[in-house]
Amino acid sequence: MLQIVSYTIARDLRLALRRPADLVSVLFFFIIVASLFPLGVGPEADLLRQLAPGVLWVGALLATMLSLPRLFADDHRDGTLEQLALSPNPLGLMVLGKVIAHWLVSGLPLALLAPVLGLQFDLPADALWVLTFSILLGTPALSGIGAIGAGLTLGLRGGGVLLSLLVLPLYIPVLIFGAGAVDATVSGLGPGAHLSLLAALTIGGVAFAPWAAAAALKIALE
Amino acid sequence: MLQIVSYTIARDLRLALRRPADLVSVLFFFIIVASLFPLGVGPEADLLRQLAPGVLWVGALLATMLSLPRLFADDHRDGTLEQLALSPNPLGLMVLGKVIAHWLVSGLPLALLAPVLGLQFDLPADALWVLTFSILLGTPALSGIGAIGAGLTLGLRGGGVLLSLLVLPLYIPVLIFGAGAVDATVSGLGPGAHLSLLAALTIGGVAFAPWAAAAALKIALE
Amino acid sequence: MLEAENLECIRGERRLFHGVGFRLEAGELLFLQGRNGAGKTSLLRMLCGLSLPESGEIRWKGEPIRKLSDDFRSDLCYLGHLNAIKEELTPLENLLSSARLAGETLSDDDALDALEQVGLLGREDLACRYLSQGQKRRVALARLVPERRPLWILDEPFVALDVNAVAWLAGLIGAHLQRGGLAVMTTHQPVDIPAGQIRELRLGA
Amino acid sequence: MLEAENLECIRGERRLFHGVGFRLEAGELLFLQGRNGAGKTSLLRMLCGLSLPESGEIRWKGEPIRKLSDDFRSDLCYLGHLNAIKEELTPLENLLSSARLAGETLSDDDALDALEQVGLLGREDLACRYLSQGQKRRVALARLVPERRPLWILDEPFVALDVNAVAWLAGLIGAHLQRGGLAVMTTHQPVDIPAGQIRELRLGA
Amino acid sequence: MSMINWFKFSAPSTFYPLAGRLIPVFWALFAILALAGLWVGFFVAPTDFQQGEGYRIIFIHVGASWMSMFTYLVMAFWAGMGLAFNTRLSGMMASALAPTGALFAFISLWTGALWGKPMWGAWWVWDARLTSELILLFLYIGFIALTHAIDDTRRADKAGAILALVGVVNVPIIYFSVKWWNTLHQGASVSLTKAPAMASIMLWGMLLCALAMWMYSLAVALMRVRVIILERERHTDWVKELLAKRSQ
Ligand code: HEM
Ligand SMILES: Nc1ncnc2c1ncn2[C@@H]1O[C@H](COP(=O)(O)OP(=O)(O)OP(=O)(O)O)[C@@H](O)[C@H]1O
Ligand SMILES: Nc1ncnc2c1ncn2[C@@H]1O[C@H](COP(=O)(O)OP(=O)(O)OP(=O)(O)O)[C@@H](O)[C@H]1O
Ligand SMILES: [Mg+2]
Ligand SMILES: [Mg+2]
Repeated sequence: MLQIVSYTIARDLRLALRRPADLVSVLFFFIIVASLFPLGVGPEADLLRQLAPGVLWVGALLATMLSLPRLFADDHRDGTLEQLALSPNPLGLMVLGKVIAHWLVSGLPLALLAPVLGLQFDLPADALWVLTFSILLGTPALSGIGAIGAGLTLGLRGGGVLLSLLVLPLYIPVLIFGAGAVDATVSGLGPGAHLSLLAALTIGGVAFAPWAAAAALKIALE
Repeated sequence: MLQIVSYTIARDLRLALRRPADLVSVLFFFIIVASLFPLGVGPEADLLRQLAPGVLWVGALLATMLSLPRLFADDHRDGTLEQLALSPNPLGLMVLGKVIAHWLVSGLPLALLAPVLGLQFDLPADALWVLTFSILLGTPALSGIGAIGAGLTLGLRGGGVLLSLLVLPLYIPVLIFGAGAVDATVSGLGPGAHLSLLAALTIGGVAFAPWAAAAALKIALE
Repeated sequence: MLEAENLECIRGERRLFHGVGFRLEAGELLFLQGRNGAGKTSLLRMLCGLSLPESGEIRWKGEPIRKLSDDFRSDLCYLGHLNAIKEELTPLENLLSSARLAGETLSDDDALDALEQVGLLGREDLACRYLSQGQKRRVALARLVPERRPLWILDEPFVALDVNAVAWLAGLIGAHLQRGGLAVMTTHQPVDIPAGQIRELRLGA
Repeated sequence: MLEAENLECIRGERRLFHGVGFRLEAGELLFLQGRNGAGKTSLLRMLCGLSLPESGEIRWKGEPIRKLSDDFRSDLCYLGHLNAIKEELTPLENLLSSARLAGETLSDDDALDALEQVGLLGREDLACRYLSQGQKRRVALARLVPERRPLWILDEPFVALDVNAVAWLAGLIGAHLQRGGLAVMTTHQPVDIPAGQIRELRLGA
Repeated sequence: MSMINWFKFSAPSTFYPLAGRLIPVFWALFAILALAGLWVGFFVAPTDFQQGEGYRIIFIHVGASWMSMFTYLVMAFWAGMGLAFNTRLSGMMASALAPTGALFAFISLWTGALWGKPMWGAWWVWDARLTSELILLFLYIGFIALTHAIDDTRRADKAGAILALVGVVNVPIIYFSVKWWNTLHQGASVSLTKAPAMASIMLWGMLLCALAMWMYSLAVALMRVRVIILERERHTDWVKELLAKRSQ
């Protein structure tokens, strides 16, 4: 059981490393989005500091979302997904492996980059820590929920945009608690409550989403 | 000459209409992004009104960008692009047709939707008009510049994210003048200067970009 | 071992076939025939359990495959129109990885041996993206070399192969049958499999 | 009419072929042979002008094709591994649209006639997504029926076709040659084209 | 230089040894100019009565900004040459220049930000020059990312060339942004037509530093291009010979 999960992770990581440009691009997308908002909104430092948690969280969320279509699409197009579905291993476990690998190449690096961008917005140090931690804690849920959406929209033309449509509403709670945690820190309330809700979302997402995604994939293959 | 452009437009529009979900999804993405920000940032009305031009423009820009990978990818995958490149018509003209069709199913509906979302943010009437007009005027440039990026990243795995990386920086001027026009209206300065710069960008983008994109496509096919 | 009874397939408003049934024992090959669009691919996907028949039943060792699921899948090897190889990985990596994901283990030596048999030695370290159409198909077929699961379902395996490769693959299927394996296959090309009992089933005749 | 001289093709670090040359006149068929990966597809793409040879030159009616560009392309019809059909459109729409984009006009009747010839009448209004592999290939081949441009370049046109369709296509190519057309073709299947002068070129022998 | 010469040196095999001979020269010039520039900048130039010691950042900032723009122009030039004449060396030159350009764009932004804090009270403002310089950095990064994402070097060069040529409009925007828009950023104070508006000792320091950066860029780009040549031409006879000779 564990073996097949870890093997799927290893395989997906290897594929991701064959194209380091992908990983780098997710990060740059994050950087660019985080820099676009100040452009659209104007340069006042106070305003920007107020915006920072929201903008950074939305950026992380969009960056994760953009990398979702690739989660299954490649495997679908070249027939690998059929083979996975026909393998004697439970498909849910393989999806779990793919979700974890996806997080390792998207959520994790985003979390590590977030504090650097937060500095640009002049966030105080404790808020930076909470920002990093909240993204670290919240992004697995994004990958998990995203997998369901990616499974449901698999093989549909324009699936990418349809995928956003399905997934974004489900991302909203993560966004609210994530940005909320940082806001709460800035305003001195302490992020505890928000962070534990975030943890609950992630545990739910990672434990349950792969099975829903596997069911969606089976339907997509029919 | 004109015939081939109009025929390409007709063909792409027909393909888009076969999948109305695509068109609807671009719009919903726009709506969702415009609604996410207030969620991430908090509900103060004054703050939101200040944010509105930036947020709406960024939303329109991201929605356009997300639909870019499909511009050539389908044609590439099924071999149509090779056939287009081998047709005796200049490839640039066919790309021009595709750019226009792309604008008709992304930029145009976004512009029509923008004032409705603007109302949500409590923008004054004249600002709403300028918002609509600026999006109408700016999005052709987005489609044109986007076509270059889509051509350059065609066929690369993870091209979608690389595409954003290439295209977003070039979108920044459009964003600045677009959001600037609305801002200027709100602050009573008048949007004239911004709008004429936007028009210049669009004329440049639409006239010149298809040829650069066609050159990129020929390279991608090699 | 593999039985199908009274299968019916409907696509859109069109009934592709109905009343299709057969019985295949160890060492036998079922050769599925029919013109383009007759429903061969649709039938093969049903036999794998990837799609459900409108009516009728498929049994493996006497049990309906719906009930067996995992057990059936560990007896089955399917090769479809698509190659199921990763363009970024090399032939060697592809082979190892598909074995692992199918729940088997394959030593490097065995994998290299399989690649040698399909004539890809010397290209085992080149990303599959660079291979020609026929070479990609060969990578997909290399999976069959160490394959010991009893039921092979092959959808037009000879497509894009050159003459030598066609002969080699026919031999490989023959050997599988002689080991007591079963195979269901479609192809539009005339080939002869050098062993085993061959049954034919013609769809949409 | 079509001449190639001393062509060389390098992929990665491998020289696929060099010193390849031929001369093809009206009514002649060049039959390109070679094992999988010999470089047939690469050569055909060069002949179309889609990729550049490392060295050597290709001439059409005496002029290098690089210089002709538009003129050459309006004499050329290429059919590759990929079908170049849109899954969302019906066979009829696909046919009309590819004619228009290639700068030609095709009446609805002619298009329906072409579809009848490839045996797709009755499916002309079904989105291509639902067609079988062979039927998709037939949609792509229907383009050749009204095609009057002199030079046809066909990369494994017979793949996925059933026996009847193979015979029909061979006849169609024969008719093209008899009208004074030229064709360059690869295939791994044995087929005989019922007319014209056939030349063979073997790559990587 | 005659036409024949030009084409002779555009062959990687002749360019390689030439570059090898030039590199030490450029390094030496760099060392001399950098020492002189820094000496003038930090010890000779007086403290500014308005800006205090902080203004000394100018010695790096201005040179780096110039270099970032100029390098882009050179890169785009090579890219265009590559597209037009299909010469192998052009693409190699463009790829060799990009990282240096990106570095200088980054330094310009970084020093600008450091300077902005005391001068304008903010690390960053969304002003036309600053924004367009940021776009320049992204263009460099985009160029590098794009060319690395394509394995076939010929294709990578051409695709990168298109991007470089499209982005070239940005350079005049950076340069003239202070004229065209009302910006916080300082206008041009060095020009060929007017007398310079700053103290001549400062000007000298700045020019020396800028020249040093020139030499550095040349040396580093040539070193990088040599590595690229070896990598791309590793199958040609002359490289094999060279490597064989070297490993003896
Ligand atoms: C991140 C912020 C900044 C960026 C991206 C930036 C960019 C540039 C660029 C591209 C140039 C060269 C253009 C030209 O020569 O016309 C330049 C020159 C210059 N910058 Fe900045 N700058 C920044 C911040 C600052 C600050 C804060 C100051 C000081 C108040 C400053 C003062 C100057 C001066 C004095 C020049 C030389 C102008 C001349 O002599 O032509 N810059 N900067
Ligand atoms: N929605 C639909 N409406 C009508 N017919 C449909 C629909 N979906 C599929 N079909 C038909 O179902 C058939 C699918 O056939 P299948 O792919 O199984 O054929 P095949 O025998 O494998 O053919 P080939 O030899 O070309 O591979 C085709 O004839 C197709 O036209
Ligand atoms: N980067 C590379 N390095 C080494 N070899 C390469 C590279 N890219 C392509 N090749 C080789 O080039 C050849 C491409 O062949 P091509 O597709 O033209 O073959 P083909 O004759 O059409 O074969 P098929 O009959 O299988 O269609 C293959 O042998 C492939 O392995
Ligand atoms: Mg089939
Ligand atoms: Mg081929």
